[in-house]
Amino acid sequence: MQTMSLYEAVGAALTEEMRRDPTVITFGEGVATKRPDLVTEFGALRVRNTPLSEAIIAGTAAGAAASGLRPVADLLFAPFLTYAMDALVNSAGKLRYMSGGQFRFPLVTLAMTGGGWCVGAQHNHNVEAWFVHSPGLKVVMPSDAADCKGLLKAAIRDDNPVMFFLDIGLLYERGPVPAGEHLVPLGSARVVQAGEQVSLVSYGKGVRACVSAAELLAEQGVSAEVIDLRSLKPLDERTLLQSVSKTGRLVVVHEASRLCGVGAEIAAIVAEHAYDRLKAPIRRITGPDAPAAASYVLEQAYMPQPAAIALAAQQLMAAPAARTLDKETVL
Amino acid sequence: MQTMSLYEAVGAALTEEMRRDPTVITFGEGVATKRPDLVTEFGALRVRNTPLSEAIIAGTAAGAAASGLRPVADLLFAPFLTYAMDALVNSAGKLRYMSGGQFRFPLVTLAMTGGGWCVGAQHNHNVEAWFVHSPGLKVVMPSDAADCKGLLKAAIRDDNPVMFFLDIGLLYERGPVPAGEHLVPLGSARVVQAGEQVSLVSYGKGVRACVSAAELLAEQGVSAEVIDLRSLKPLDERTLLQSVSKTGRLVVVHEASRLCGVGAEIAAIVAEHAYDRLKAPIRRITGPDAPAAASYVLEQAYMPQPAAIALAAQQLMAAPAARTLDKETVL
Amino acid sequence: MTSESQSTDLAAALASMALIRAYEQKVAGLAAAGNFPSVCSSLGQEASAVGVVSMLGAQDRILTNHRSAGHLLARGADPGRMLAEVMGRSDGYCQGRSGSLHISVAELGVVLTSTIVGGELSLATGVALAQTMLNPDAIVACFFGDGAACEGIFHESLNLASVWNLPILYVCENNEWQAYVRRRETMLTPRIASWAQAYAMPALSVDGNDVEAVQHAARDAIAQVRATRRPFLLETCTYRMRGHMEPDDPAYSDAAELAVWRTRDPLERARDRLIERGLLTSEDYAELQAQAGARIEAALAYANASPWPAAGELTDNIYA
Amino acid sequence: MTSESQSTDLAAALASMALIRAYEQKVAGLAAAGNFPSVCSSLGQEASAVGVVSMLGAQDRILTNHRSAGHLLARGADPGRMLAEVMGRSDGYCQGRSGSLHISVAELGVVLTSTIVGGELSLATGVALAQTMLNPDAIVACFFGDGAACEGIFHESLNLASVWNLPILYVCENNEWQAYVRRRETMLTPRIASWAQAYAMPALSVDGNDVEAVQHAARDAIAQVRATRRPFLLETCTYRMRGHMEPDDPAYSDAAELAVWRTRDPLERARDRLIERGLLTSEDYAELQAQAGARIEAALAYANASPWPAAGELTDNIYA
Ligand SMILES: Cc1ncc(C[n+]2csc(CCOP(=O)(O)OP(=O)(O)O)c2C)c(N)n1
Ligand SMILES: Cc1ncc(C[n+]2csc(CCOP(=O)(O)OP(=O)(O)O)c2C)c(N)n1
Ligand SMILES: [Mg+2]
Ligand SMILES: [Mg+2]
Repeated sequence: MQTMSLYEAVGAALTEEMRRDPTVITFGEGVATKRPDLVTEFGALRVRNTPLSEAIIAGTAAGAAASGLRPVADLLFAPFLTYAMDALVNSAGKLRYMSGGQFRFPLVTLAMTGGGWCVGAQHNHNVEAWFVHSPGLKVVMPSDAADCKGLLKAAIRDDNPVMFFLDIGLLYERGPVPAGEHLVPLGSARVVQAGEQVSLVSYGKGVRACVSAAELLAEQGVSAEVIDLRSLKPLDERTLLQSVSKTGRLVVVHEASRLCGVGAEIAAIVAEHAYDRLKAPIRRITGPDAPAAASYVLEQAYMPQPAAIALAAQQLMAAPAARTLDKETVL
Repeated sequence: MQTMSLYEAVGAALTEEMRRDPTVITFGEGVATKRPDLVTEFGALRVRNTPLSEAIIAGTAAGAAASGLRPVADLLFAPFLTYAMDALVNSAGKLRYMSGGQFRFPLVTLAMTGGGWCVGAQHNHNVEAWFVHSPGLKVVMPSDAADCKGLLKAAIRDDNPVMFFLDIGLLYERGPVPAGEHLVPLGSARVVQAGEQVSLVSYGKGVRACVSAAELLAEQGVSAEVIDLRSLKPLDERTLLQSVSKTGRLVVVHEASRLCGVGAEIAAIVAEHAYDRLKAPIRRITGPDAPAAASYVLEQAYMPQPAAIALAAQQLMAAPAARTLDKETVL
Repeated sequence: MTSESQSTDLAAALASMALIRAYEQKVAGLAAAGNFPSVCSSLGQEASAVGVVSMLGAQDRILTNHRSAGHLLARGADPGRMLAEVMGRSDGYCQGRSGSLHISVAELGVVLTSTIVGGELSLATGVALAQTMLNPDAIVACFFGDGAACEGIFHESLNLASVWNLPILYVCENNEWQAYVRRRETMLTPRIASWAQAYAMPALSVDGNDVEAVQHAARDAIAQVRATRRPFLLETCTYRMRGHMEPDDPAYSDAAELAVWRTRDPLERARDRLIERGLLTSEDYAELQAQAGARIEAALAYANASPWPAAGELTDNIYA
Repeated sequence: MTSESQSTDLAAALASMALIRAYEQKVAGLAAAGNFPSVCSSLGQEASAVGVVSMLGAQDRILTNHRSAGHLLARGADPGRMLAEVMGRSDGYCQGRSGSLHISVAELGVVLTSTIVGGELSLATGVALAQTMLNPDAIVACFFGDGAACEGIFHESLNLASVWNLPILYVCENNEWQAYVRRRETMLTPRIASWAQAYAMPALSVDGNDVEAVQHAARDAIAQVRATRRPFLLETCTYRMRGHMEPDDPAYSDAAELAVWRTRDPLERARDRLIERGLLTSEDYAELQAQAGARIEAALAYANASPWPAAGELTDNIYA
C-alpha cells in the first residue's frame, strides 16, 4: 500500500474524484498555487485561486452546488469559517428544507483545525460542534491518511454539504492508504482497538491520545476499547452504544472546548440510551474553555494527554461500581 | 410593580444604564428609529442607526468596548449573527486572552431567537450553543420581563462580551418588573418551582412549557421541580446539580436543535457529577435537528410541548428505578 | 432563440404590473385585517420587477430576496401557489416551509431565494459559475436592495464576478429604505451604480418607476452580459411605498416624500403613455385591473383551500 | 502638541528602517535554521511602516495585522519583548499567548492586533468611535493588506467610517501578494485607493518604498483626518520580498519581479539620498546597521532568557 500524509491524501481524493466526475471543482485562497498538479490535469477553470473573501468562496460553493456542480472549497483554517457562516449555515444547511426540497447542496468545505503549529487561537480553534449543532450539514474529521482519503471521496460524492475538518497536528503524518476506490462511508465509526472495561471515544488526533492511553491502561491491567468517530454528523450511535453497553464506562476525548462540544453530545446520548449499562460516571477529557495560546508549552497543555485520559479511566474503574454490581446481582 | 413586555424591559434597562453611565451606547439597524425615546434623552451620538452591515456593527462594538465604551449592539435576529461571527468569536472572545490580558470587552449583543412569528429558519434559529461553545463569551436568555431587565442591566455592567438572546415568542409577553436597581447576576439559575421527583431544566420559553408540564405531572401525582437556567454561560452548575441530586431524574428542554445543544451540556454535567444520584436515564426534549419551517403548524410542532415533557418525565418515573433502589438499600 | 432579446411590449408590461399590484393590495389588506403572516410588499416597485424579468430568457436564472412577489409574478409564478406559500400551506411553492420571505420556484428558474440580506449576492456567483460550465447560454439576474449593497458580501460578490467573468446581471433595487433606516443614513453617495467602478464593472442607474426605461436598460445590459460573459450592475431607482413589512407601519415614514413618489406611480405612468399612444382606453385599463383582481381572488381561494402540512412531515427534506 | 505634525527627519527614518531590517533578517535566519515559529516578514516594506508610524502622535491608536513587526518597531516597541512573544515566552508583550501573528502593545497604542485578515478593519471603527467620545485629539491608523481589501469587511468598515465621520487613516499596504495568490488574480483595478470613491472618502496612492514620500503623504493625510474628523485611505505601493511566511518558500515567487523590486529597496534609497545630500557617509550607514544588528542580538538574548509560561496559567485572562 502507498504511504502518504493527510495533505497528500486530500490531493489524491481530489484527483480521483475530479477524474471520475467532471462536475467536481475546487477553489480557495491559494488552491491553484498549492496544488499545481491539479491545475495541470484539470485546468484553470476547475482548480482556482480566489480573492481573500471567505464569504463569497462559501457562497459560490453553495450556489454552484445547487446548480449542478460539486465544489470542494478550501477555507484554510477553521476560525476563518466565521466569515463564511451565512452561506454554510443559512444557505447550504437550510435552503433545501426551506424550499420544500427544491435544491441539494453537494459541497465539501475543507478547514484545518487544532493545535500543533503554535499559531494561536485565531488559527487554532476547533469549531466542529457548531456545525454538528446546525441542521442540514454533515461533519467529518479523519484521524489518519487512509480515512482522510476514503472520507473525502465519500464526502465529494455525498449530495449534502459536508464540513471536512483536517487536524493540523496530523496533516503531515504519513500512513498507508489503499489506492483507487477506497471509500469510507460517512456515519460509520471505527473500533480502533477492542477492549472490555472502558470505552475511549474520540476523533482527529484525540484518537492517537486514546490509543496511547489504552497502552498505559493495559500496563495497569485495564482493557480499554478505542473508538474513532470519524464522522461527527451523522454520528454512529450504534457503534458508540454497543461499546459502552459492553464496557459500562465512557471517557470522551477531544481537543475542542468542553461546553456544548461533541463530547457533551456523546455523553448525553449514552446517558439517555445506555444509562442502565453504565457502571460509572461519564468523563470528558477536552480542551479547556479557553482560546488556544501560541506558546508551545501552553499549546501542549491545551491538548488532551494520554496520561490524563488513562487517569480518568482509572478513576472510573474505582468508581461506585457498587451500584452496577447490585443491579447485576438483581437483574 | 410595573408591568411591561420583554421588549419594553430592554428599553428600560437601556435607559437606566445609559443614565447611570455615559459610556453606554447602543446601535444597530433601526435602533434609533425604533427607540426614539432613547434618542431624545441621550442624543443621536449614543443611539444610532447603522447601515445594513452586521459584521462591522459587531466589530465596531468590539473595538469600542476595548477602548472604553460599553456598547449594546442590536443584531436583530439570531441567524444574522452568521455575518458577525469573526468580531464576536475571534475578537471579543479571544483577544483578551491572546493579548495576555491587555483588553477587556464590555459589550452586549442583542439577538432575537426562536419560533412564534412564522418567519422560517433564516429568522428563527436558536444558535446560543455556538457561543456557549466559544471561549471568552457569556450567554444569557431570559424567560420573563423582570429577568430580562435584571439580566440586561447586569450584562451591560459586565466587563465581558455577553450574548443576550431574546426569545421571539416571549418578546411581547407582559410581566411585572421591579423598578430601578433590579439586577440579576449572570450565572444564577432560578428554581421556578420546587419539586421532589423530577427536575425539568430549561430556559427561554421552554421554561413556560416546563411549568405547564409540571402542572400536568402534578395532576398525575408527580412532583416536578422547574429550573430556569437564565444564564447559559456561566452556567449555574450548583443549582442544577442540587436539583438533580434531590430528584434523581432529569428532563432538559429547549427549542434549539438537540445535537451539541445546551441540553447535551447539561446532560453531560449531570452524567459526570451526579451520576450516583440518578435514578433514571436523562431525557432531552428539544427542537428537531431541522431548520424551522415558516408554516404555523410546523412551527408549533417544532417547539417542545408540555405534553411531551410530561410524558418524558412519566417515563423516567417508570424507568429502571430498580437500580437506584438497590443502591439505596445497600448504601 | 435563447440569446435573442425579448420584446418590450408596454401593454404586456402593464398587465404584468397590474397583476403584481392586485396581489400586493390583497396581501396588504389581509395583513391589515390580522391573522395573516408578515409580508414585505413590493407595491410601487412593479416597474423594476417587470422591466427586468420580462427581458430575461427562459433559460436564465433569477435570484431574489424577501421582497420577491414582483419578480415571481413577472416570471409567471402562479399567485395561488405563492399565496399558499405565504400562508404556510402544502400547495405553496415550498410546501409551506418558506413562508413569504424566501420563495424559490426552481421550475421557473427562480432559485435559492434567501431572506438573509445579501444572501442572493452570496449565491449568485456560484449559480453563474455553474451556468458557464453546464448551461452556457444562460445568465443570472440577481435582485437585491440598497441595504444589501451595504453588506460586505456585495463587495465580495461583485469583485469575484468580475475577476472570474461571471455572466451576472446585478439588479440593485434602490428604494431609499432599508427596513427602518433611510438609505441616506447608510451611505454618502446617492447611487449604488457608482460603486461598480471598483470592480471594473459596467453599471447604469435607471428610473425604476418607468417600466419602459427599465426594459430598455435591462435589454441592453442583458445583451452585454450575454455577449461579454461579464457582469453588469443595473440600479433601478424606485421607492418603497409601504412600511418594511405588512401590516404597514407608517409611523416613521416620510409623508412628503411618499406624496412625491405617488405622482410617479409606475402603473399610472405606463397607462397614461399607452392612452397617449392610443393603445389603451380608460375602460381597457379598468378591465385589466378587474381581471388582475379576479385572478388574485381565485388565487386566494386556492390558497385557502390548500391543506396545512402534517406535523409528521416536520423533518422531511433536510438531507438529499 | 498632539495635533502638530511630526518631523520628517530622513536620517531618523533610516535608522528606524535599519532596525526593522535587522529584526526581520534575524527572524528569517532563525526560521530557516528551523525550530522557530512561523513569522510573516515585513522585510522590504519598512518604508511603509516607518513612513506612516513616524507621523502619528503618541495619543493616536494603531491597528495592525499578521505582518506587524515594522509597525511595532517603528512605534518604539522593544525587539526583545517582540522576539520573546514570537517565541512564546512569558516576557513577550502578550505573555507568549499571541505568538508572532497578533502582537498588541496597548502601552504604545498598538491595539487589538488580529491575524484574521480584515480583523483590523472590523475593529478600527469601534476604536475610532471611542476616541471621538473619550479622547478627541486622537486618530486611528489602521494597517491592512491588499488581500484584506478583498474581504467584505473592507467595504463595511470604510462605509461606516465615512457615514459616521470616524477619524481613521486607513493604510493599505499593497505588496502585490495575498499569501500564495497574486494581487492581480484577485481584482481588476491596479490600485485599491480608487475604491475609496464609493465611500466619498479621500484617498491617495504613494510609492511605498520611498520613506520620504510616505512620510509626506502620511503627514498630509493625518492632518486632514485630524482637521476633518473624517477617514482617509492611503495606499502604500510596495512588494512582499519574501514568501508569505518564514521559513521562506520561493517556489511560487516571481524572480523577475523580485529583481525589479530589489532595485527599489527602501533602505538603499534613503541611504543614497542622505549620502547625496551630504548627510550620511557609507561608514555612518555601516555603523547604523551594526548598531541595529547589535540591538537585535541583545534582544534575542533577552528573549532566549525569558521563561516559558507555566502550564498552570493555561486559563488565565479569559474573562475580565
Ligand atoms: C443579514 C440580515 N440583516 C437584517 C435583516 C432584516 N431585514 C430584512 S429586509 C431588511 C431591509 C433590506 O433593505 P434593502 O436591502 O434595501 O431591501 P428592501 O427591503 O428595501 O427591498 C432588513 C434590515 C435580514 N433579513 N438579514
Ligand atoms: C480571514 C482569513 N483568511 C485567510 C487567512 C490566511 N492568511 C493570512 S495572511 C494572508 C494574506 C493576506 O494578504 P494581505 O492582506 O495582502 O496581507 P499581506 O500578507 O500581503 O501583508 C492570508 C491568506 C487569514 N489569516 N484570515
Ligand atoms: Mg431598500
Ligand atoms: Mg498583500
